[in-house]
Amino acid sequence: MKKIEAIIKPFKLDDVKDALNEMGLKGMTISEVKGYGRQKGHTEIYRGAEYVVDFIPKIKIEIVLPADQVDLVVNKIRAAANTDKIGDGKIFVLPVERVIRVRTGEENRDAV
Amino acid sequence: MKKIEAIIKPFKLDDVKDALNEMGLKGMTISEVKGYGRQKGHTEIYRGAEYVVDFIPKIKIEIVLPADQVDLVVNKIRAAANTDKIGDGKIFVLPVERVIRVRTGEENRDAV
Amino acid sequence: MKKIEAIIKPFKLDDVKDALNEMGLKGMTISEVKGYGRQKGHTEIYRGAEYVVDFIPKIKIEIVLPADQVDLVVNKIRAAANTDKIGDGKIFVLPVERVIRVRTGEENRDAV
Amino acid sequence: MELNTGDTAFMLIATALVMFMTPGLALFYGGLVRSKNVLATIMQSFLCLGIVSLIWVVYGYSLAFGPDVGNVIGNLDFVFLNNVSWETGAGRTIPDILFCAFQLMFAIITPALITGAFAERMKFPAYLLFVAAWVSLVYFPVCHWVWGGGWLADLGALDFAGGTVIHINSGAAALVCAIVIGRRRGYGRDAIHPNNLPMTVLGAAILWIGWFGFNAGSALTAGPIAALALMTTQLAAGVGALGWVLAEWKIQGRPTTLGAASGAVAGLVAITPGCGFVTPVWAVVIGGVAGVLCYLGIILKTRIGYDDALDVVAVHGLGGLWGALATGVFASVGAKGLLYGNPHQLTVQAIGAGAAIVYSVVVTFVILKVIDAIVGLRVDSEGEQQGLDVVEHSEVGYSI
Amino acid sequence: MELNTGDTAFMLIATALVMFMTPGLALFYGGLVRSKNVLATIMQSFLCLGIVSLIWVVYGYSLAFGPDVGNVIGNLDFVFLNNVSWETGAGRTIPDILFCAFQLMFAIITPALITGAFAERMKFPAYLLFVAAWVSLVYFPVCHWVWGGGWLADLGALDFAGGTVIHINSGAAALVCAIVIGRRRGYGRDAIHPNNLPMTVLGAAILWIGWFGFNAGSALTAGPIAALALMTTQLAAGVGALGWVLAEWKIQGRPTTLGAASGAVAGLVAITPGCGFVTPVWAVVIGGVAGVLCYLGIILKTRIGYDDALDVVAVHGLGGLWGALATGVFASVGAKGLLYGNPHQLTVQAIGAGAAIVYSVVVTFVILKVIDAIVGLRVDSEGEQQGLDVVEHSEVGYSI
Amino acid sequence: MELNTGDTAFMLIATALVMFMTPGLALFYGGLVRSKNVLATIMQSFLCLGIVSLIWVVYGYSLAFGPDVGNVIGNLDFVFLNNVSWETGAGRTIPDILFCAFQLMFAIITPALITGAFAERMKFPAYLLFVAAWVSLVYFPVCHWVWGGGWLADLGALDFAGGTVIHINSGAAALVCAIVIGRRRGYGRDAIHPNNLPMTVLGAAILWIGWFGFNAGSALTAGPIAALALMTTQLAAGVGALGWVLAEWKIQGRPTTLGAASGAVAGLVAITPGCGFVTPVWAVVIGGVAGVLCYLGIILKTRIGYDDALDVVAVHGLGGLWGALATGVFASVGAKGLLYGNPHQLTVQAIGAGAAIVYSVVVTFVILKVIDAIVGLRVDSEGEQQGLDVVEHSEVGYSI
Ligand SMILES: Nc1ncnc2c1ncn2[C@@H]1O[C@H](COP(=O)(O)OP(=O)(O)O)[C@@H](O)[C@H]1O
Ligand SMILES: Nc1ncnc2c1ncn2[C@@H]1O[C@H](COP(=O)(O)OP(=O)(O)O)[C@@H](O)[C@H]1O
Ligand SMILES: Nc1ncnc2c1ncn2[C@@H]1O[C@H](COP(=O)(O)OP(=O)(O)O)[C@@H](O)[C@H]1O
Repeated sequence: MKKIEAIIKPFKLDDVKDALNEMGLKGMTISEVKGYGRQKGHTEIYRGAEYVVDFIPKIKIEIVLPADQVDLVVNKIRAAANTDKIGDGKIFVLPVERVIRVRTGEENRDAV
Repeated sequence: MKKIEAIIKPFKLDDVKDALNEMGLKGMTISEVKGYGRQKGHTEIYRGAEYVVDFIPKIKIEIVLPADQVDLVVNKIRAAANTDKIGDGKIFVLPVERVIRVRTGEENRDAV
Repeated sequence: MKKIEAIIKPFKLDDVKDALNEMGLKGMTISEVKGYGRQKGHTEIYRGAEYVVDFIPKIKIEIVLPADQVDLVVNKIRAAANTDKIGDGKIFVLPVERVIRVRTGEENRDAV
Repeated sequence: MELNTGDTAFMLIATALVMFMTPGLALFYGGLVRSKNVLATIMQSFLCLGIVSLIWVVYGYSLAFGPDVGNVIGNLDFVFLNNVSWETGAGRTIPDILFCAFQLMFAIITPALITGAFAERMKFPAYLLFVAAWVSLVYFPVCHWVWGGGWLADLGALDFAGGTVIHINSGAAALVCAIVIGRRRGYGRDAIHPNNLPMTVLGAAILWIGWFGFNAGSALTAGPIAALALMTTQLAAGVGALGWVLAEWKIQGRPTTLGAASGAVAGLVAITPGCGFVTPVWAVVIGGVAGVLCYLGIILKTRIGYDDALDVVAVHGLGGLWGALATGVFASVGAKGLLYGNPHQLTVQAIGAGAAIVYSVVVTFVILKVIDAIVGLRVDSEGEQQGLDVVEHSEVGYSI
Repeated sequence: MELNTGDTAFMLIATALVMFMTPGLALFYGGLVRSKNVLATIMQSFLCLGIVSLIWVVYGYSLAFGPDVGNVIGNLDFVFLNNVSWETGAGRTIPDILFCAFQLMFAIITPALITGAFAERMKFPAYLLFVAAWVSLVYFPVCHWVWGGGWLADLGALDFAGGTVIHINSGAAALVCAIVIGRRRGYGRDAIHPNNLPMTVLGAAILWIGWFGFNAGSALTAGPIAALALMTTQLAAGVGALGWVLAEWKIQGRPTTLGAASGAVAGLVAITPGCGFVTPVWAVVIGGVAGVLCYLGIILKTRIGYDDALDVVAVHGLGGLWGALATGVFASVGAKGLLYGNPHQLTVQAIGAGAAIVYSVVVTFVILKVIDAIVGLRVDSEGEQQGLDVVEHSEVGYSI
Repeated sequence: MELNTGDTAFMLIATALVMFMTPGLALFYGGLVRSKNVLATIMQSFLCLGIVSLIWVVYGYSLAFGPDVGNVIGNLDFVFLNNVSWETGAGRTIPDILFCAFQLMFAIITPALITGAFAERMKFPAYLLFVAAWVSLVYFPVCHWVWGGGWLADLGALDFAGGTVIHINSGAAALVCAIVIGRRRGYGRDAIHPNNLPMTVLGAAILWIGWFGFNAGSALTAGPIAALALMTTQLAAGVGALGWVLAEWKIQGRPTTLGAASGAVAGLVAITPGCGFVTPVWAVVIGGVAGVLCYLGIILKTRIGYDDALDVVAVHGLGGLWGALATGVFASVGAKGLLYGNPHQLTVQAIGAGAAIVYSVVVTFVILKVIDAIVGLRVDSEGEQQGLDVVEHSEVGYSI
């Protein structure tokens, strides 16, 4: 089993979700994160003082899935999340040793 | 060393924490995430328009621990988080290569 | 490729960021998490009732990078995040199999 | 009597201020629940502005202030506000319709106060029925007894601005509600924390300014007694806040912001019946004691174990009772209490309070049982888990 | 006439209350947008307090209330408030400067209302120009027609507190704004959720109390008519909230908190023109119908598909129109409507409403086109994505 | 004099409005700090309502307004409000107790203003002692000098509603506080961002409406001067907001919402001493200049480097000073300033301001040093890190 972690722009979440849905992938976990990278942040002003805010809101998507689906899903995510602008994000693939569904105790392929 | 990532229902957090505490496991990191899966979301209404909200609040628990404790902990989590309803969540086990305690520099088994 | 996950005290974020910046490492993703460990939480009072809050705000930093930079970065983070007090946090190193930049499709070393 | 523009100006604004208290209460209560119930809790106060306004026009004002029937209730002469003029009537220097509007605001906030007891678990239809039934069967009669020419007025009970009619009455009903509907899921085990304490402080501030309209406005004229009532109200509120904060500092080791806000409300409740009858120095005492007493009432509640979610019993019930009795002790302006040689007054105050409590407890109990039989009082366990906002209103409070 | 301290006291406070409505509106609107636009939205209401105050002193009051020129506009006798005394003038018992201040508050809130239509996408400089131009070219003339001795006053149009001048006028302008500026990015596809509904309820509460100053204050004296207006205002607001909530419960299966707040505002809008002319029972009808009608107006909007972001058209336009016509039907105090034997009044009301709509639509359209040509109306797509707070103001609303 | 119901009605409500300012300030300040200090900051304003109310009854009113002793302080005739009647006294048409209540509200907000200077780091016990000592040793004397028949009154200093007594006085004290307590940890390095700017705008709105009670109420009668003061207050606030926004747009390239709210407060501060003495056009000038000036004061602070956390010095100190001098220049109603042929007035204003500054600086310094010796002024570094809410009050502001 593998885990895909994708860091994307927040407004692309719906597109990515729809793309994955279409290919029948119906499970994922998302969280709000902040990214630091090449994409420039914005300036904030507070009573005469200015601050540059480097950390930019991003969405992290986590999907655990059988290894044979990784390529397909990575491509789908890339296609949906891409805007050709700096800051579109990254996809990481990590190994997963075991997957268990809490409710049934099913494992691995059956659990996702 | 291994890392357990468990996605559970928020109101089960205290039960899981207590169960792990009992067995002497005293370190973990949690975060608020949103899950998408078989469990149905709810409807929101805004001035005449209806939206289905698919993303459901979940808690993600991360525990890094020696490999030999994985089975025990996975079982404890399952037992405590299970409500026999769809959406109870998943447990993932990932390999970890190194663990360091910031304060002391201790590594691996000594660091958790 | 490897992934470093560091759990640190929130007010140390700027120091860590600056330290990594200096060594030329310019990409990371952070999130707000809550930690449970040896560090004691605080007490909250609500109309005569007292609760101990065990979960303490922490920042999780995630950095994906080539394996050969891991040691250096781990040391930098330790040096910057250390206050010699309980609760300074942990650093975990995990294996990563693939890294893809969404925008360009570049992989691994080129993608971070 | 002839219309006086000063009195009318004062009462117009006082009425507006008392209206403002109900959304103030909505925010006060809304800040104290978990964020999954913030809107449902706000709704349960806010919608009283609609339900009670409608009933008031149809028959409420008439039952409360219509010509007396047997010393217990008004007749139906004023249904649909027939015969309520916008000219001044007998014995008042303000238009009748303005008195009617002023009193409406009191009728609105009283059931809203009770909703704190059953917060975070009541079904919305049950809530609607409860407010309509309770205001009709409990509030209008008790209001008539005290202010509409009923038997408590005849007895000589002192209630300047509604200690008995509003606070003891709603506090007693709240106790019944808390017990009948039962504890919130996880009560006593899970930490049930306020979602937004700054909002609660804001609510307290709105209640405070509104209470000037409530208490000083109850003089119905812009004269010395209104001025006295405003001063005593301010002092009791301020010193109530201090009292609560110092008590919890002493007992729990920490002075809290919620304690300051709660203590101010406790002081306001306690001064309500006596605000126009006592001197400023006694207002300090009444407020200070209220702050400590209501705090202790909450500690006691935790020991006993009923789940009065937002502490209506301790703050309004206990605070109102203390205020009613204190009026019988300290009154010296326009009436005399125990300390000024009239122990009888204290007895009368106790009778008034006792009557309101007994009546309110019994009728509230019956109302709840009937509603439970018709639509059910409580959302199911899963709904309570998810929160009333999503389950009952399909909304969420914040997306910040 | 001689100064009356009661009337003056009342109008001083009424003026303060109407001022309070504009920040109330800022919070009402601010709670409804996404959190990335909360400050920009608040700013667009709040800054009207500055822009319009300045213009009012320079020439605004003079155009609206200066000696009449050709039945359509005031002359320049009052520029820089020359010749505006702090003593009482002819026909009023309050200082002239107080009347001027009271009217200023109306001029402030009217353009602020419109900003709801173009929320979440208007450029800040365009907003500034729009408010200055609109208040000068649309508000002052229409205000003069109705209240400054212009042709609608001569015709006998009834508008107690500004149904035509303020609500129909701003509602019509809002429709043009929504269409000219176009839909928000993602409108109809993405879920665009309110960021803070408790804040919206707070805003509604502030509007409500402010509206007592607005409506009752329009009597300009603390007498029977002010009292009547206060009562009808309360009833229409309360029953408006009920009406909306019941309608959506019936149609969508859920009663919402936002519905209660919106319904209260709808009721307040609808009673505005008739608050001093109708009896309480008709106020219940006007408010209840407004709640249902404005809700249906929003459903209709969704069908038609223009993006009036915060529903100014449905609530103020439609609600104001219903109120203006209802005044022509139900008026019985100081004037007679259709139901009381005077069908002519309904015609006059329709003419007044129609004139305001046509004038407002045309001039608003021209203003928008000119501003678009000069500075552009709309932020670019990327800026809209990021949110106006960061892009236009370099601020974020919350760091909680 | 005989009681006038119009004047009394006005002052009752004005008093209520001034009370409302202190929780308004709590929210204004509360929104500006980091969320870990939101409650402690609110508490430091809110609890002044308790502390000062209590002291006022015991000896405060007597020191400030009791029969004069040597032109510098009142005697003890009014302790426990003895001899303060609810009938009208000499020279006023409202009850004495109402005047006493109105003045109480001023005494409450003045120390609350100062708390902005030491926000996010003061110990709670030190705060309590500070407020009690400062109001006793600084506020009551200075208040007596100007309004209680002291030497500044004799000199002919103009201070309609408290520019010197309240704003210059608290601004000077704030400067001392900021310097003595020292900078916040991380000041100048870490970004210290507001947690809730909508709440700050709400606070500004409450301050604004309260200020009508504050300024117009200082006329003590519902007549032409109150009306003038209300108008000048509105104009200065509105144009102050505009002025600040335009200045920062010019200098920093962005107009901010916080700038609008701050500018409104700056305008309100600056018009306070002159609101009943200047004409509307000068109010526009006073407010507009205040907006720009106070903004520049903040830029200057950043350069100098003391940490006046919420900018009390720049807004209240500088704004108040400008207002006091401007009154000496532009006064024309009931008194004459430089521009109207009386340069002497400007000298008197400068003396008044100077005296207040010197006295406030010296006594505040001594008070702080004494408190520091007794309980310590500042929480330890770890506590500051964790935030005052948890450390001092065992609470958290939000669980959203
Ligand atoms: N080395 C890294 N490790 C973890 N996350 C990273 C890393 N580099 C970038 N990111 C994440 O990816 C996001 C986008 O990266 P950025 O450099 O801005 O642009 P791009 O995606 O076009 O390369 C960042 O905001 C951050 O969240
Ligand atoms: N493939 C997956 N990858 C990551 N997280 C998943 C995946 N599938 C489900 N989840 C997480 O598990 C939660 C529960 O899944 P769901 O399908 O609703 O029910 P069940 O746990 O009973 O299988 C989801 O809300 C989501 O957070
Ligand atoms: N076994 C673990 N797995 C995951 N996270 C852990 C684990 N143990 C500790 N942590 C995280 O590290 C933080 C610090 O741990 P703690 O035991 O308080 O002190 P120290 O870092 O000094 O060992 C915790 O708050 C938690 O977030």
